[in-house]
Parts: sequence; structure tokens; C-alpha cells
Amino acid sequence: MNPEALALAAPASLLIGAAVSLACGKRSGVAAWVAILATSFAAVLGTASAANVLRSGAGWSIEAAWSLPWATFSVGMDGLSAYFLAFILALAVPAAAYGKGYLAHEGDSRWAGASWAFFQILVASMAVVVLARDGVLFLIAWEGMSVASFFLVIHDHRRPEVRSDALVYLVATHLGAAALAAMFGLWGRGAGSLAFAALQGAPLSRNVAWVLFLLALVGFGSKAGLAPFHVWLPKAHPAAPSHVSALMSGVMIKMGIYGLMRFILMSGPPPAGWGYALLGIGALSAVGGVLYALAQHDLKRLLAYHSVENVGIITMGLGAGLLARTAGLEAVAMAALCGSLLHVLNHGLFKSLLFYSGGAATQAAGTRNMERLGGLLRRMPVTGAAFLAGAAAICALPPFNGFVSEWLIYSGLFNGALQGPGAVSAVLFVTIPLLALVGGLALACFAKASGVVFLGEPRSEEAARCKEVSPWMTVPMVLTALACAGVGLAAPWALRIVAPAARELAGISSNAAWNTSLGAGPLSAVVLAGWMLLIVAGIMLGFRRLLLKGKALSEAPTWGCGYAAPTARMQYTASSFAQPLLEPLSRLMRPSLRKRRPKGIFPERASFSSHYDDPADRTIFDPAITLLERLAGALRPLQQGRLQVYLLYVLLTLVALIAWEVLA
Amino acid sequence: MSSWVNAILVAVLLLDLLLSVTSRLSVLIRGFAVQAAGIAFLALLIEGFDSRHAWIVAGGTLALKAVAIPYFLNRAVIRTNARRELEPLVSYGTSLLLAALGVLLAFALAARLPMEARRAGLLIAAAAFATMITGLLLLVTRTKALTEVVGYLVLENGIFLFGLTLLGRMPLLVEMGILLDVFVGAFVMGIVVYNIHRTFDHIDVSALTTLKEDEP
Amino acid sequence: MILTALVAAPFVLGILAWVLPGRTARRAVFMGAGLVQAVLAARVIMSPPPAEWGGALGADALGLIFLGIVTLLFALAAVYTFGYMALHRHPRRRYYVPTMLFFLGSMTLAVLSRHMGLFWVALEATTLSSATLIFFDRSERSLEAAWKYLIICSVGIALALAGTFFMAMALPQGAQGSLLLDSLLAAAPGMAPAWLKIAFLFLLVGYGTKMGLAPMHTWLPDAHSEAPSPVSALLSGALLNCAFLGILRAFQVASAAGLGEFARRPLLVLGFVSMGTAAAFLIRQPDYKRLLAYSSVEHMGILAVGIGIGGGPAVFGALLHALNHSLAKGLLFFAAGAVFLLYHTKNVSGVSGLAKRAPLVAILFTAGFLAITGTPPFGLFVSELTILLAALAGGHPWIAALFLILLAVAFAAMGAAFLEMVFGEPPDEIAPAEFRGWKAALILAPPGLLALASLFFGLYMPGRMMSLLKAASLLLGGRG
Amino acid sequence: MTAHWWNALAVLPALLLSPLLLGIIGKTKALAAGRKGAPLLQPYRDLLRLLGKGAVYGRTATWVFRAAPAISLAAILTASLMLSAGPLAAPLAFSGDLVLFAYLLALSRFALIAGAMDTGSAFEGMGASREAAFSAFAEPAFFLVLGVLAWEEKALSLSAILGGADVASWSAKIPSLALAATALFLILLAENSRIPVDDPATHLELTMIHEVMVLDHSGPDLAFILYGSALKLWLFSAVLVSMFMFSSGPAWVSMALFLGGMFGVAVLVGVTESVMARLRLGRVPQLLGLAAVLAGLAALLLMAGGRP
Repeated sequence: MNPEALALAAPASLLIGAAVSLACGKRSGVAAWVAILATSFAAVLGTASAANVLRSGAGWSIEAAWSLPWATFSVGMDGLSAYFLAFILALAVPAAAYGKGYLAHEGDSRWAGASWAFFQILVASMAVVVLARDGVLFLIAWEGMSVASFFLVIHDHRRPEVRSDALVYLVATHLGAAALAAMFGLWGRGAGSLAFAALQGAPLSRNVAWVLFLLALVGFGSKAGLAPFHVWLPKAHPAAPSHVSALMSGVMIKMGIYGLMRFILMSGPPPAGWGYALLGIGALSAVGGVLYALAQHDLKRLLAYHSVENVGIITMGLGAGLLARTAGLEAVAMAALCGSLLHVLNHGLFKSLLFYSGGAATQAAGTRNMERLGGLLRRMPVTGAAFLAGAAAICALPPFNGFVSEWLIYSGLFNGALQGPGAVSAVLFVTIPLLALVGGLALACFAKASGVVFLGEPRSEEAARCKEVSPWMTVPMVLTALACAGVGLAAPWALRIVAPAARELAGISSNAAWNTSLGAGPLSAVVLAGWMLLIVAGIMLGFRRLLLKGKALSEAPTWGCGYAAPTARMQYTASSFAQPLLEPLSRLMRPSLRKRRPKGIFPERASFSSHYDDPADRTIFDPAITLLERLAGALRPLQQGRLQVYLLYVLLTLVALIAWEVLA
Repeated sequence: MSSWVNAILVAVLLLDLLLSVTSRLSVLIRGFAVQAAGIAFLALLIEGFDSRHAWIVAGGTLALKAVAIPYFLNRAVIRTNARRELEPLVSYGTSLLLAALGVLLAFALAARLPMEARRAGLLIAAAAFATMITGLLLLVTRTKALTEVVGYLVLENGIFLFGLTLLGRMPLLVEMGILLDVFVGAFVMGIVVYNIHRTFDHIDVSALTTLKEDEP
Repeated sequence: MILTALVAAPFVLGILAWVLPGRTARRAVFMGAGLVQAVLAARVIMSPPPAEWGGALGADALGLIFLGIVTLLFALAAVYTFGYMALHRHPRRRYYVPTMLFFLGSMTLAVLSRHMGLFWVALEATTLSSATLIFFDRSERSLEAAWKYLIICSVGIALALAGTFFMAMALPQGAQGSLLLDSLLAAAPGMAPAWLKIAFLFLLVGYGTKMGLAPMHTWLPDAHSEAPSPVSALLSGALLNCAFLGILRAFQVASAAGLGEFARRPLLVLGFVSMGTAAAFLIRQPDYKRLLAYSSVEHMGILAVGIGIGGGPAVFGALLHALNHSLAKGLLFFAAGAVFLLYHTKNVSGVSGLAKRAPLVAILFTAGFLAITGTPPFGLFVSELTILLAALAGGHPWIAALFLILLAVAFAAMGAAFLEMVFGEPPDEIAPAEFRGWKAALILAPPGLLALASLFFGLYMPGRMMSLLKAASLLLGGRG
Repeated sequence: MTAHWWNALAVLPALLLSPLLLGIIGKTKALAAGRKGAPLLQPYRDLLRLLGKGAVYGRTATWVFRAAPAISLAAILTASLMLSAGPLAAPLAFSGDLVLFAYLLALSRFALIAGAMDTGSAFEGMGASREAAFSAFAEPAFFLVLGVLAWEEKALSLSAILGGADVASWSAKIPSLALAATALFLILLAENSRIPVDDPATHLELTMIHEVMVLDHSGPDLAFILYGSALKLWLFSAVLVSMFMFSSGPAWVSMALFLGGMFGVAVLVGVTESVMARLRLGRVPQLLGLAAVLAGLAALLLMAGGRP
């Protein structure tokens, strides 16, 4: 089959699978099987098609007439699309398998068929998003993605907070889509068509280009979860079932990144200002995301804030790459862009892994509150190990994949700072310590998350009773964990997948120059170091075993520093772990604390709780909603049921219109 | 003939003032009926006694508006036992003042409009406007359901007065359709008023405010 | 003669239903009327016949679009009525079928009439016939709603009659005088502009009252929420469009007289006022049928904005939107009727867990919500996008921005109610409803069909529909 | 940069001499306090003794607790591959290795924190939390220092940016270099748990940071941890010393200079520990902020100076 047909067959087979799943109704198991098969089939087709383009470097596009106004049915594939298509489909497969295991534990299977149908529609529409070469088709796929994911988020709708969180998601995603519709409309207003080919040819004035960019930033940024449009993310991810959280957080939010990249590809050489803007908003998201992640007690919400952070890092890479491109530093641009693109895949992998394992833990324990978990590694060895691997990967610790992409971004930042002209250099230089701060905070945060949830003693009965989950869930975890390590240890190979897209974004045709100076050469050294680390660690572990051979090994209670009767509740909690980090920032982050201090010689009760409201909610969206509601309330007296007043409205309208239109 | 026309138009204007000050429903209904009869007569005067079209329109108007509708409305007054409009939203003095201002406004408007086919001159436009304004005044300021109905009918009278200038241009069927609509409208409104009376034991529409938007 | 037959059939059958004894006979007549209407209308739409009655009755593209809407909704409402009335607790009313048929007849007359006076007569007749339908419940609330509907719409329409007369007066001296649309259009360039302007504004406010443009919309939420659901669906999906047609006719004349720009401005203003008012009243709206009613105000506003923007694509979008809105709103009112039968309340807060209590209704309601808020791949997405793109292409970025913002507010407000109703746990204490068997099937089939149609038009537009819409937008001064 | 097998020798000084630094610090402190103090080679003896012992494990501990010291040490050992020792070039050098260096140290920290959390002890959790927090605050400052060094040499490899000073540009660089060195010294103190940030000699668990984290480790595991921290101190000191190393000159001279510098740093740390009191925990972020500000100033000076 030719690559065009292969690519289109992928979403088509998913849609067929969705219909079949829907027909399964309450038979959850069958519907899940259908989804797994359809997703795998689509993944094979899609990756084959993508591989063809990535290998040959030759993209394709086809265009057919469509009866809708402004629309043509145009699809196509270039390096960027190929990379994202393969990424989406490859990650959907473990999510589907994990979902089968995960949903088996959920009681109500009434809507199981629909749930799996929406899962497949979500994957299919993401595939169409990256293939679309027409604005109308793009928007339809985009909204299909949003709606399908909304129905997945609302899965656990009997809990009121899930409903309100889902509403936030629904509205946020709609606002984003509105911005995109405006962007496409403004762009294609002269062309009379929204086909990308027509848009690409449309001449743009400086100001219009900026307006388009800002609209794209709002539209795509809100999907990607860039601050301050991220507010839906920490709400929707915890509400959703974990395989959906994994797919949304790992894959779907990257569609926002794809959108930004596609926008940049289509709008021609970007001005430097866009690079600065992306760098800034990326840094804001990265730092803010990780800070608020630290403040969370809800494991899945913590992971969601880390998605904000990582999307921020990706955007920083993109911004740095564009800046380097405008400064004429091709190799530097390639480094940053490859890092940004590779981080898309990497974050997809380790965030899926974390949601798989974290979700398994929270499902087994029946709570997402970390203060009630603990000691799960002993009870769920595979899940725990997977989470630790994911934690190491997301903290960009070598030899995992996260380090490789962050290293590429660092390389872009450092080299850009060293080689770039004045302003570019200074800005990139300032970004370096910010990224380092993010790294340090992320490490603290995941030390907290993995430590509090999986290590130590269980803090509640539920946590103590946890059991390892089924192979349906553990096998996807193990596979993604291996993939995390694999990308880290075979980075030059992974680089070949992203290089075509990075070349397109950097506006260069060959990456030969880059490869030797900054790219594959140093990267293979990084990989070498990763292997060395593994070898050294193996030696040390072997050495340790040798030393301990035949020695007396004994077990004893943990040393309580002289305190004789420690309980599991006395362990350091998530909140106390984060306290030294958050305390210096309390003026910035405005926690709401509730304390009841112990009083007297024999204190009876004492309690402490902290809650960190999202700053974007607190300063932007909540006031806006309040204002809107107040405004709406102020209009209520206009409709108080009095007929005479109503008639007066009619007359006054008539008089006013005549006065305005005829007499004036 | 023009003097007859003018005389009737002046009568229509005076009736407008009367309608705006009376508190008695029976006077209101009778005033409306007389006005409608005058308009029917005007149709003949303007179009000419030899026009069959005019005769039919005049006859229809007379029969429906001057006889049938007042008859139904009077029956409704008796049934609903609402003889007086006791609590208008503005006092009768103000009402009169507003009506007088309305008449002035009507003349001002009529003078400004380029009257095509000035067959009846300025006065007919002024009377039409004044009658419309009076009808609207009744609609906006009165609280009894029946007064509202009469207000609507007076408004309709005013518009019909305009229509007289176009009598030749309209197919008869349309003219009759309009008349029929008004008649059925009054009839349906009468039924509703009767039901309001039966349901609420009054026909004070200012009390009909269940359907509204609650203030938050 | 087919046009005459199309108009006359409902009246004749209505009288027949009036005199026939027995429920079964009336039902048969009712279904028969729906069938006759569907067959005749389909023929007329596929091959428009020449004008009849000296040009007073004719089928142009504009009228045909609205004829299609009226016919489809009526036929479905007829089916729906069976199930609805069978499950409804209220006593049957003998006058229901005849009045529905008169209502249908007057709407058909309105969409086919090419005479401004005749149009007025037809539209006032719709008011009178539908008022009694609103009063169907005979509750205090429905009485109040019917009363306000009757008075406000009658006054509004009276103003439209004045406007019609003014239009005639604007005709030049000795023009072959009539209010026939064709002669008006022919004579338009010579019309007295002052009179024509006044006439247009009177017609706009008058028919705008009936169409539900804010701030003349006040009757609409009352009437739509109190009427039985099949009637609400017809009011919102069909009747409002008929009034819109009145404004479009006036617009045609004004455009022909070179006053297009003048006519578009107030449309734009009223359109935005409607969208804004509706958005404000949609926020935290406690009654779901009122919610749907305000949504109708919003969508009427969108139609006005579309025409107000002007130009081929915008007008095309507005007409497409009228069609799509009718499908979606019919779907929603039908589904809302099912919800009412299940929960016995119109309060949003009284309805929850629809997905658990009645999955099929939940699916329909969800589809309706997605459709009405312009979510792809439903038809309203295409029409709203078309209007938006037309605004941008026409160089009105601020109009486009305001349009998007108001749509988003309405979306959020409706989304909140939708979530509360469809999801969650159903309340324990509600009485069980006999919602099953053929009755339920009759209730669910019409909205199901509408949902499929709305979905279909969001992905594909049949050639005939496209050509009609294009021809109609040409009539309204668009370049196609 | 070509890698020869003899480059591997560069790690030898670190491997062999790093515990000596601890000895020197201890001796300096003892002398300053007027005591005789433990012998210089005491750290070696401790290590050997611990290596020969068995181990006791907490009942809550899992494999994480057991593997953590070895992994932590392995990460530091790998990081040591990237530093040259005086004239001996680093075995592993490539553009961008400074990032790898920093993240390997982060890995070692992560392993230790995880091990501490695995004990389920409130005290070890407390230490872990403080370690994580202060390292996070130190991270931007450290990268700023690296940035300054990279900027100066226009290179991104530790081998290239360290030990490459030449006489000609020395005077122009000295202000920014001094600022960066001060910042790095502060980071060194914080990262290696020295006074004024942490007190390795304290006996009150509540006030400890690093020490309390490793309370439960025993035997070879504890030896790995102790050796790892010595090595880490060596690495930071080596960066600090190499900042001022000249590239020219005979090998034995620069080796001597290097080792002298290393022991000098140890003495300096000892002196600092002797003359300063511990900071309140809440002040530590401010100290690290100060380090970042100093490094930032260095960068500013450099950028301003780099342009006519």
C-alpha cells in the first residue's frame, strides 16, 4: 500500500473500531479488546506510513473537494506530521491495554462501549489533526479530540467534583477552539479557503502575523497547558481514569505543541519576537508548573502540574530554537528544536508511565491523597519500580530519556548564549538557570511523590491492603519504562526520528553540519556516559554483594532517634517534605493554611492543612467568572414579568432605531 | 366630501383623547366601536361610494369591528365583572396629557412625512398616528386585561386608518384577511381574558408576573 | 395548483379534524396531514412550480428553505405528539389537532406568500393558532405565557402591518401598485427613501418581536417553556424562522432600493443585543426549557448578525444556520419533552443522572447540546464558522471577536446545565415514568432523526440544499 | 578531543585522595579549636572498617534502600570521569558534558533521598526534604557559574572551560572569575553539607540535613555513602581549583599546583567551619540566593566586558 492510504487507514480503522466498541454496549471486555486491536492495527499502519516519510524524507499531500463551504478535504504528511503520527499511535497502544486492566476494576460498565469508542475517536482525531492540511478539517478533528476526551474525563461522573472539573475542561477547550477558528478565519480571509496551501501563500502584514501568533498561542497553548491557560489541566487529569490521563497528558496536550509548530511552519520565517514570547511563556509554565506540583497532595494533580512544567520545557526549546534560527545559528537551532521535539516523545513516555503506575496505586488504595498512601513498593513491586523509573526519567536523570532531550535543550541554550548576538545571547543565558531551577525542583517533587507514595510505611489501612495490579496494567508499565531507558540509551537513533521535523522548523535542508558539531557526536558521548553509568552501577552493586557475602545481615526496626514507639503516621508527609521549598515562596504562592496548634500540657487535637489555589484561577479566571455572573445577574431585573414593561421595550426599540437611523 | 372626511378624522382624534381618559370599560369599548364605525365610513368616503371594494371593506369593518368585537368585549366585561380600570400605572390626568402630547407628536410626524397620494391630506396621517399612539398608551399604562385588548384594537384602528389610503392597492382578499385576523385575535384574546378571570378571579394583568427571571 | 393545495390542505384537514368525532380519527387526520405536507413540500422543493394567485403565492429559494424546515419539523412533531400525549398526564384536548393544523397551514402560507400583506395575514394567523397551543396545559403559568405571547406578538405584528403600509406608501406615484414582492422589488429603486426606511424599521421591530430578537424577545422564554414540547419545537424551530422570513423580505426590498447598508446596521445591532441578552440569561438559568428558549434568542441573534454582516458568504451562513438551528433546536425540545416525562420537572437542578436513568434520552440530549453549541461535526459548526469567516473576510474583526465571545459565554452557560442534567446520580424520590415501548419509541425517533440530520449536514451538504442556499443568498444581495 | 587510555588515570587522584580532604578539614578544625584531632588518614580507616562489616536493615526498607548507596556512588564516579586532574585530561569530554555532570550529581542525590524515604523514619524524611530543597535552590546558582565559565572559554566541555586560563586574559577576567569562585564556594558548602549550611558533626538529629538522611545505613552501604560524599567534595573542589589553573607549564608543576589547590580548599572549608556558626535553616535559601546573585554579577561583568 502507498503511504497515503496507510496513513488514512489508521484513523479509519480506529473509527470503525469505535463503532464496533460502541455496539458492544455493556460488554466491557469485548469493547476493550476491540479498542486494543484497532489501536494496534492503526499503530502498525500509521507508523509504517510515517516511517516511509521519515526514511525517504519526501512528504506528500492530497486534496479532494468537499461540499462544506470554505473547506477542502486536504491531508498530507511531512516530517513533523510523520513524527507526531507515529508518536500518537505508538503511545495509544499501551494506554488501551492498560485501560482494559484499569476499567476492569471500575464497577459500573453501563457505558463501557461508549467509553472505548470515545477512546478510539480521541486517538483517531489526534491522528487526523496531524494529517490535516485544511483549516476546517483541522478544526473538526481538533474539536472531535476535545469532545471525545471530555466524555472520557467525565467517566466517573457520579462525583460532583468530577463534573465541575469536566466543565472547566469543556469550557477551556472550547475557548481554545474559538481562538483557533478566529486564527484560521483571519488568516484565510483573503484566500477564500482554509486549505493550508492557500494560507501559506497568503501575504501577512507584520501586525496581522502577530495577531495570528497570539491567537495560536491562546488556542494551542490552552490545549498544551501553557500558563496561564493551563487551569483545566490540573482539574481534568485527576478526574479522568488513569489510562485516559496518560493519553491526555502524555499525548493529547502535545497536539497543542504540534499546532504551534505547524503554525510556525506555515507562517514562514518567524520574527524573533515569537521566539522570545515562546521562551517566556515556556519558562513561566515550567517554573510555575513545578512549583505548584510541589504544593499538591493529590498524586494525579501533581502529575498534571508536571505536565504544565514539561510542556513549558518543550516550549522553551521551541522558543530557543526559533531565536537561534532568526540569529542564523542553524546548528544551535537544530539542537534546541531536536530537544524540544524529542522531549515531546519523552514526556509522552514517562508521563504515561507515571500515570499508569500512579493510577494503579491510587486505584488500588482508593484515594489519590498522598498523605494516606505509603509503602506501596513492597505491596506493588512492579508498579512501584515503574513509578521510580518514571520519576527518574521525568527528573531528567541519566541514563533515562528525559535527560537526553533536556540535554539537547541545554545545549541549544548554552550554545545560543555563547554564539548568539546581544539580546538573544542574554535572554538565553538567563534561561539556563531557570531550567536548572526547574530541574532541581522537579527532583525534589518526585523525591517527594515516589518517597511518600511508594516508600516507607503505609499511612492508612487502605494503603496497607494494596495488592499488585493485573498484568494488563503492569505489562504496559514495564514496556514504557523500558522505552524510557531505551530512548535514553539509544538517543542518536531517536534523533533520526525528530531530525526531519527539526530541519523543517529550523528552515534548513541538511543537518550534516549540526551532526558533527553539536548533534549526534556529543549525543553519542552522552549515551556512552549513560552506559558507563550502568556499568559502574552494576560493578558497585556486584561489589556490594561481594562484600556482604557471608556477613551477618539482620533486620531491625528503623532507628527512631531514641523515640520508642513510632507509628506510620509519624513519617514525613508530602506537605512537610515540600515545606522547606515552599516556605520561602509563600508570599508568591499565597497558600491558604489552616492550623490548629497543639495547646496546653496534654494537647488533644492539632491539625494542619495547606491548600494552594492556582494563581491563574485566582487572579484571572475566577474574577472573570464572578464579573460575568454579576453582569448577568444585573440584567435579571429587566425580565420581571410585567407585560407593560415588555411592550415598552418594543416601543423604545422602535423609537431608538428610528431616532438613530432616520432622524440622525 | 373632504369636509366630511375631515370631520370624521377630527372625531377620531377626539375619541382618542376620550379613550385615554376614561376609566369605564364600557365607555372604552363603545369609544372603540364608534371609532371603527367612523373608519368604515371613511373607507367609503375616500374610495368613493361606487367602489365595490370599498363597500365590502366598509361593511366588513362595520360588522366585525364596530359590532361583533364590541359585543364580545361587552359580554366579557359582564362575565368578568370588571367595569372599571381602577389602578392604571399612570394617573388619568397624566394619561390625558400624554395623549395630548401624542396628538401633537402625530401632527409633527405627519407633517414631516412626504405623503404620497395626498388624497386625504395631512389630517388622515395625523389621525392615524394619534390613534396608534393612543393604543400604545393604553397598552403600556393600563393593567386590566380587557383594557389591554382594547388598546391593541385601537392600535389596529390607527394602522387601518393608514391602510385606507392604500385601499386601491390591496387585493380584497388581503384586506379581508387582515380584518379576519383582527377579529379572531380579539376573539382569542377574549377567551384568554375569560380564562384569566376564571383562573385568577381577576383580570389584573399586572399581577401576572409568575414567569420571570429570579434575581440571583 | 400544487401551492394552493399545499396551503389549503392543512386548513381543510384541520376543519375535518374539528368535526370528526373520536380520537382515532383525529389522529389519523393528523398523521395524514403530516404525510400530505411532506409529500407535497418535497415535490415543491425538488421542482418549484410557477407562482399562483397572480404572483401572491410562489416558491422562491428563500421560501423553499423555510418550507423545508417547517415541513420536516411538523412531520416529526406529529409523530412525536403521539408518544408525548400518550405519556403525558394531562387530559386530551379536542382542539389540539385542528389548531396544530391551522398553525401548520398559516406557517405554510407565510413561507409561500410573495405578497407582504398576505404574509402579514399568515403570520398573525400563526400567532392566534399557536397561542391556544401554548395554553394547552391550562395551568396558571401557561395561561400567563399565552396571554403575554398573544399581546406582545400581536402588538409587534401590528407594527409590522404599519410597516407594510408604509412600504406601500413609499411606492412611487402611479407605480403598478401592490404589495406583491415582485412589483415592490421592481419599483424599489424609485421608492421614497424616508418612507422605506421607516417601513423597514417598523417591519424589523414588528417581525423581530415575533422572531424573538432582544429586547422584544420577552414573550419567548415564557411561551416556549410553558407550551407542550412538540409545540415548543415548532415554535422555536419553525415559527421563529417564518418571522425571520418577514424581515428577509423587507430586507430584499430595502436592498433593491439601495438601502442595504442602512438595513444591515440595525440587524447587526439587534443581533448582538440578542446574543448578549441570551448569553446573560443563559447563565445559571434554572429552567431547562427556558434555557432552550434563550438559546433560540441567541440563535436568532446569530441569524440577524449573519444578515447584518452582509455579503454572499455571511448570508449563506445565516440561512444555513437557520436550517441547522431548527434541526438542533427541534431535537433539543423533543429531548427536553422526554426529560420532562421522566422527571416531572423543568428545573435543571431537579434533573440529574439522565445517563443512568434513560441512556437513550441522555444520548439525544447530549447530541442536542453538542449540536446547538456548534461543536463539530454537527451542522451548526459549519454555519457558525461560515458566518465567522465571512465577518473576518469582510474586514470586521471586532464583529468576529464579539461573535466568538458571546458564543463562548453561551456555550459555558449551557454546558453547565447540560452537565448537571445528564451526569451524576438520578434523584431517588422521583415517581417512575412509563417510558418504554412504542410510546417511548415514538418520542425518541424524531429527535434521533434530527440528530442524524444535523450530523449529516455537518459533514456533507447535498447538492440541492447547496443550490437553494446559494440562490437564496443571491436573492438577499449576496454574490453567491 | 581525543580519548586515550591513559586519560583514565585522571580519575585516580580523585579516587585515591578524596577521603584525605575530609581528613584535612577535620584536622584544620581540630587545630583551630586547639585540639589534636584525628589523624589525617582517619577517613580511610573508617571506610575500610565499614567495608568489612555486615549490615542491619530497617524492617520497612526495600531494595531501594539497599541499592541507593551503590547507585549514588556510581553516579558520582561517572561524574568524576568528566573532570581533569591538573595535567591529566579527563577521560570523558564532549561539548555539553557540564550538564551531564550536574545531572549525575542530581542522580546521586535522588538515590540517597529515595533511600532515606524508604526507611519510613520521620527524621530521615526530614533530612531528605531539606537536602532536596537546598540542592534545588543551589542548582540555578551552579548553572550560572557553569554558564560564566562556559562564556569565558566559549566552550561547553568541563575539560575545556577548566584549566585553560592563560596569562594574557587573566587580568580582564579576574573580577568575574573571583565572583564566580565565591559563588561556587558557597555552593560547595551547601552541596557538601558543610557549615554554615549543615553541620556534619552535630549530634542532634533535628538539626541535621545530610547526616540524618543516612542514619539507617550501615556497613558497606554506609562506606559507599561516606566515600561518595568525599568524592563529591573532591569534584566540587576540583572545579573550583581548575578555574584558576593555567594550561601551560610542565606537567609536574601543574599537578603540584592542582593538588596544592585541592588541599587549600579543604583547609579553607575547615577554617570556614571553625569561624562560622550554622545558619538558621530558613536563612539557607538566602545564602544560596546570594550565590546565584554573585554568579549573575559575574555573568554581567563578563557580558559587559566582552563588548567594547
